[in-house]
Amino acid sequence: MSQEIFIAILATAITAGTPILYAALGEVLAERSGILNLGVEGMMLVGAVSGFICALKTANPWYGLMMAMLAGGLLALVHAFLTVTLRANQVVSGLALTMFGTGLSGYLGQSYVGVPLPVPFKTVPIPVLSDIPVIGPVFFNHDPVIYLSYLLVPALWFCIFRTRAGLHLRAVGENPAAADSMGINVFQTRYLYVIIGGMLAGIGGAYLSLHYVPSWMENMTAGRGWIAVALVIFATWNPVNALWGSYLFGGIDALGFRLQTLNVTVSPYFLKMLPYIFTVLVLILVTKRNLAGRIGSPQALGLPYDREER
Amino acid sequence: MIKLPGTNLLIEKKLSPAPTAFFIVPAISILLALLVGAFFLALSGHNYFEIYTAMFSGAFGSSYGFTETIVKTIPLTITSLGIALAFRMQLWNIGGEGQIYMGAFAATWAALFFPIGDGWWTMPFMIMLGMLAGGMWALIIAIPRAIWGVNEIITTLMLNYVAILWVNYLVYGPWKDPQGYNFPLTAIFPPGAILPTIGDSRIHAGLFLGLLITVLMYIVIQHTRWGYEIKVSGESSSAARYAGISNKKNIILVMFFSGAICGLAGMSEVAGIAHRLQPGVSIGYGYTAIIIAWLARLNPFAIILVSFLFGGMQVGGYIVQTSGIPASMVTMLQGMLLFFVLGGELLTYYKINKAPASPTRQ
Amino acid sequence: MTEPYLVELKNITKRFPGVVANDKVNFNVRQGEIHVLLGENGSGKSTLMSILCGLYRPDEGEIMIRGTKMAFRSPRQAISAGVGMVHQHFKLIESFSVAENVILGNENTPRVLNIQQIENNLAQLSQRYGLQINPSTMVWQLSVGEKQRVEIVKMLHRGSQVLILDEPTAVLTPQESSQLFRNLREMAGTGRGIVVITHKMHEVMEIADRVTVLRRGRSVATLDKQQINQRDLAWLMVGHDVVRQTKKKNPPGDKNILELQNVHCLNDLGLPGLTDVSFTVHSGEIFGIAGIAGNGQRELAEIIARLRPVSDGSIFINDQAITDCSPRQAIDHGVALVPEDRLGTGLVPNLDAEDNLILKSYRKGQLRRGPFMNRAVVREKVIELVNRFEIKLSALDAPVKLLSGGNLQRLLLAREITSEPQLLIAVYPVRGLDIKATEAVHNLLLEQRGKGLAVLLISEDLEEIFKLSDRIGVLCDGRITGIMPTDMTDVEEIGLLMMGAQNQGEAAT
Amino acid sequence: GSSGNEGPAANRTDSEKLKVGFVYIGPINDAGWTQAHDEARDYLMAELPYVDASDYVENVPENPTEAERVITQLAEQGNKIIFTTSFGYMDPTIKVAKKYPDVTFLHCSGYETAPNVGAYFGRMYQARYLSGLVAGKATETNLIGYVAAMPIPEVIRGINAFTLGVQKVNPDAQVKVVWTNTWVDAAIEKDAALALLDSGADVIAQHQDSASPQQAAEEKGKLGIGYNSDMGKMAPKATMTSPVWNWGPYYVDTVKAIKEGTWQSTPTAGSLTYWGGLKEGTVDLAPYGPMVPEEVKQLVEQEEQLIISGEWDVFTGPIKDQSGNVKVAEGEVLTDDEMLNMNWFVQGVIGSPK
Ligand SMILES: Nc1ncnc2c1ncn2[C@@H]1O[C@H](COP(=O)(O)OP(=O)(O)OP(=O)(O)O)[C@@H](O)[C@H]1O
Ligand SMILES: Nc1ncnc2c1ncn2[C@@H]1O[C@H](COP(=O)(O)OP(=O)(O)OP(=O)(O)O)[C@@H](O)[C@H]1O
Ligand SMILES: [Mg+2]
Ligand SMILES: [Mg+2]
Repeated sequence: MSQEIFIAILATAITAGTPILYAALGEVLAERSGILNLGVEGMMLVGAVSGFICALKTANPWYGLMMAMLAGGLLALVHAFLTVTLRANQVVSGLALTMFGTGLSGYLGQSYVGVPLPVPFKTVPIPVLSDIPVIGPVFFNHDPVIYLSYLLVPALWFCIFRTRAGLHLRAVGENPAAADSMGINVFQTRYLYVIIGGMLAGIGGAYLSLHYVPSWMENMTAGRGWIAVALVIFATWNPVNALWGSYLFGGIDALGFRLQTLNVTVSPYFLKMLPYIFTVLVLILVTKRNLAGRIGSPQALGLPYDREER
Repeated sequence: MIKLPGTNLLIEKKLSPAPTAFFIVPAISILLALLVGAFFLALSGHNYFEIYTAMFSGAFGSSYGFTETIVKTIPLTITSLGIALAFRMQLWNIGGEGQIYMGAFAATWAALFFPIGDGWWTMPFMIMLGMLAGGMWALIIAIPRAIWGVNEIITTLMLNYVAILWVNYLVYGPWKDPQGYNFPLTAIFPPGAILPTIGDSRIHAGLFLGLLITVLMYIVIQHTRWGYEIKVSGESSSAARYAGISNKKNIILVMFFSGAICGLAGMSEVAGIAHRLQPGVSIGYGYTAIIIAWLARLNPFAIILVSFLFGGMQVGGYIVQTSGIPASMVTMLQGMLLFFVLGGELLTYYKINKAPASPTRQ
Repeated sequence: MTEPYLVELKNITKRFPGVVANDKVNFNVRQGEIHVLLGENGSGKSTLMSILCGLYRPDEGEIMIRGTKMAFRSPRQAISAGVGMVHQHFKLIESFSVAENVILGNENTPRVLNIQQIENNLAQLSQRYGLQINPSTMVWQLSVGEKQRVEIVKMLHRGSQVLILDEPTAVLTPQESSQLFRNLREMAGTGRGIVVITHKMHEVMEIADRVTVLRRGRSVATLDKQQINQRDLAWLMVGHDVVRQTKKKNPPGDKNILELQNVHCLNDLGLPGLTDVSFTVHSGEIFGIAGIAGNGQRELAEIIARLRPVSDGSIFINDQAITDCSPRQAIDHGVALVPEDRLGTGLVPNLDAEDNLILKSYRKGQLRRGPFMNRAVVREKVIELVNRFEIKLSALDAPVKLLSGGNLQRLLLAREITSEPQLLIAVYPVRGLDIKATEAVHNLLLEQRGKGLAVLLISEDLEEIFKLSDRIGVLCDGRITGIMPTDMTDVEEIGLLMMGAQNQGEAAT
Repeated sequence: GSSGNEGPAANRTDSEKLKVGFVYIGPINDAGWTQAHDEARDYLMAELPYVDASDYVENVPENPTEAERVITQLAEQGNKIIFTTSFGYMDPTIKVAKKYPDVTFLHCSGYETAPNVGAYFGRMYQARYLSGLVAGKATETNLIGYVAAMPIPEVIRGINAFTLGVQKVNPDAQVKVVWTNTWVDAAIEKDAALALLDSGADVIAQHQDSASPQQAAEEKGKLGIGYNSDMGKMAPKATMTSPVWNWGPYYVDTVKAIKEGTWQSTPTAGSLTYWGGLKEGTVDLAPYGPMVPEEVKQLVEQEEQLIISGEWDVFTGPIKDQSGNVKVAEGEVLTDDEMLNMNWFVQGVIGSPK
């Protein structure tokens, strides 16, 4: 494989991975707080459509991005209310959220299909950095939302593992009773991170409609929300792993297409199975070596917390 | 006790729910959802009354709609039964979708590629292989779950994609019908591989498979020692161990049968409706089944009822499209309905009280 | 009293579904004192203190800290008001380090954590109070005693002025306990108010400045140090004199039912749980195991019931080796177990009495009919058991988690005894039971002995051990430190053995 | 039963009108395949005042349970003519048709017919050939990328026709195909286009349901050919033209014929009842972008006339396959059936027809 193709695959892997990355980062936060949110797909879709409409109306993609965050956050709020306050079953609520979000996005976006976005996020090479051979074109010849993710990933990592807030977040996901007894507001924490998770999922969706495609189509996330859910496990609840994991997941298609252009035939079906199989294997390995608790799987994931329950 | 934000209402746990609550609460939730839905519909300029009537009469009102709702109920019921079996042991099998695909795949193999050819044995063989394939697919997850405790929610979900891709690979590739103008379809099944239908409706013998499984499930759960073991294992694995019940064995058995029943749903879809394998064998039955099983509280007979209602909701959803409601709005309303039923769940086990204003005693 | 109390609880009432855990309780703490909260199991001690530390909200009553009325909505507010509690069940996060656990929830730690510096500070703090802990260790690697120290350091780190310890000695060795008491005394000396919850009378005598006795959710008395005497306390706690029955003598049978030969096993942390344990239990004998909780009692019960693997040695029932048996085979060999954890292990909380009563017998005898269960026979049997053992049920099909402790234990015993076992292992069988229920359970055990059953009684209550046992084995740090016929020993000797003194002239079986 | 008085739809309907129903795979505003059919539905209602085509159902999955029910539902609601507009509805259409002999069904793109089921499709390959001329003239690198959804005959035929067009004006140019294996994932389709652009293609053609391949071309400053509907507005700088569907005239003619009793389902073109092309106006090219030179437009015009006049069609020999074997000899023309079954690539296509 020539160097150019190699660079192109990597650069595409980053673009293709970014919507998944944002959604997965959001899900990392929600799951770290102990709430499983299977509604990522729905939140991404609503983020994509509302971001698109807002960017179109305001002629500013940044407003679109903010609107997407707002919309994703609002949808996540519904999940938080049902699962944290009402202690509803998280799996069922997440599935309902995906259904609702899919419908809502299609409904809102009805008259925006096939409308071009005059103001997408543009590719802005970073001066100097983008001139570095290989590294430059791979990493520094992208759009602002990707650059934002470069900052966000280490920032989240730092927050989760090196700050007081992160300690509290992890505590709530590991052992809400212990966290509660130490004065951490379990409910508030869970609300907060589920909502932030929704906002990030919204960005993930909006990235598709504001830069990647850029336009709105019904169901345009095409299952990326579910891949994000898988990625969280693959990444063992760690933002940094989510970064390269998402590039790997995103790069699979890019790789497949490049192989096709090189006349190498690999069954796309088997190629696409790989990330899912990897995820299962990772989860088995992590659990088998009894690393789950230590590597990140939040011990209270999926369990509602009731202070006075015995 | 929960305090509802912004109010002085407290939600308190009841010791045991009133038996009537199991019916009244969902009924109220559905009513509320319909009300909010009506608001949305009115807001976007639709006549909600007309639409609700159309939805209802379309799904249950005419003999045609009724039979179609039953057709839809068949895969939902069978899959939900499979899912419910796993849930009974607190195994979160989200993999029904993939197990359906694997069941359909194996049944198709039996119908089209079994070397001995078509005959009376084809159908039993399809049933057997379909169930076996669904079960084995679930075992891939069950074994690591039993031995190492690997979380099954995510792993089952992942295998759904693998199963769907596998079926797509087959129908776009090696299993493509040579007479099919290169389209992604297998050949049509031979007569022995087609489930008979009732009259000229589309209700096929899968209905009886579903009813049979329902009754079997009821008997197994309520009246067999194994059913008792599952119940104990599901409620408390430490108590089960203490009573000499092997959790590992039961996890494996339960997941196997759960997958097998979902596989049967896949088999009955290809043998009863499609009569060939093609992409889109299941359109999310595996996921809908989770909701159904859970709403029915895992009761096999309640599952039939809830599946029927869900089938009706989806049939009605298409009906109202001809009244000018976009498909997306129907999906949205269905999602909302679930939110309400889910929120209403709380009321079954909890009651709402006013928070005491001051600490006085009665 | 001119100076306000450090803490004052007035007329606290707290109801849980089906019980009134605290009923108009008054309680207060002064600066610099150690105030013991005494009461039987289930008398509401933990509930009262959970209210003080903000975990539960009282239904009625008020909390005053230094004379100011407080309405704690969460532990956070209680903590900032200077109230800290070490819970009966530790509230530690296993996958975090000690330091991370300690600073959890503390708003005074900097937003960005400098773990190195925090660990240094902690090391100093624990040094100052003589509480040895290594701040960088992961909590899951700690022993129970160390975990408790972490809990205390947590509170000190928060600058708690009121320190509540819920049954702190239950999991400690005597040495650790006295070290703890010395530490507590020291902390009280710095002007803190300390509340210690216990139901052990000797501890009250040892450390209390004052004692408040709870009985069935009510506070029955608050006494000063000078007024305290064991007899009165017992009376207050239980509600009547504790009668010491004379033990019914019974010649034990000569058949060896249970025999352990040099058994070793690991505990949950992978450390030695039992070391070289050997003893024999005869038919018609109650063999008591004395010892401080956490010295291998649970492991002992579990290896015999085959719930835990044995790393070395052998176990025999009726001379048949069961060392490699499954739990099911152990049951079939006639081993019955009343486990320590009644609701979690012994019973299935969400199932009804019927399903719980057949937990051990559902696959046996008349209850089965091919792969089916004979529900009619099951019901008949259940009704018979309920009547015979006087189990009070609201309904046969209500989940057993709603039953009272005494009835739970009756249910459990009824099931285990009627499983026609060879050996009955009873772990803390009267924990949490009131006097009447305790008597009933004791009588049941004695009756079974009379019928030739071998009973292995595990208890931390020496009184109970002496009352029931024919012989007593003492367990300390996973070893049997002595085996004595009951009439050839006394509480002092057993107490010494419990603390690890080796018995020279070990009485042979 | 088909009393047109059931259901709410009846309220809005003058029962004397001829009811015509539509089943769609996507939403009516997908700016692509479904929208083309839905615009034709509007056209039908406008042209024939006696037609009521207000019953349509969108987003109907190609799942037999769902599709068959929706089709039946439309029949039950009194529709006398029902258009089922995606390949996956073929089996269900045939099945439903058996139960409703007095209803006429028209299935788009399949291969089975029955007395009351017609199969119709458009000779999109003709328009694709024309667009190939445009692309062949435009390419400088002599490499044209083609983003294709699934390896089915319709798509393969389009690729071949396009390639023949390209090579007609530019024998050195080749067409490189990448399969996406999806119809609907705009992002994936864009990735595929980028892969082609990176491998040296400077014109991107496509057979997908979104405009993202041309958007990719536009981003890279390259050119593109759309599909389905005029995709010029989504990528104005790149889109030279788009082969488009125009079902309106056919729908009007068919409905008229059925009403007059002259319609027959007998296959006339291979397995198809109707296979209209440029001549019938079923397929066409969307307006050119400003970058297309006048001489190219004239060339296309000439070729178009050639096809419309029936003098010549795209798959007229000599045509070689990828490995150089002559598939269509000089002077021969592929039969409709051979075209409908096509599963091989012509010379000049890089890629595998699988
Ligand atoms: N392969 C299986 N498929 C279905 N059910 C099974 C299977 N194996 C065991 N069971 C059920 O699990 C329960 C326990 O089985 P197991 O054989 O361990 O019971 P058992 O008490 O040893 O019975 P037996 O005395 O007949 O051997 C029984 O109710 C049985 O019906
Ligand atoms: N969260 C709860 N939900 C329901 N009931 C409870 C809860 N906590 C305590 N109770 C009940 O309240 C009563 C008092 O319990 P509490 O734990 O305060 O007793 P305690 O004196 O601490 O006993 P122990 O010595 O066993 O710790 C008991 O009857 C108990 O069953
Ligand atoms: Mg307590
Ligand atoms: Mg057996």
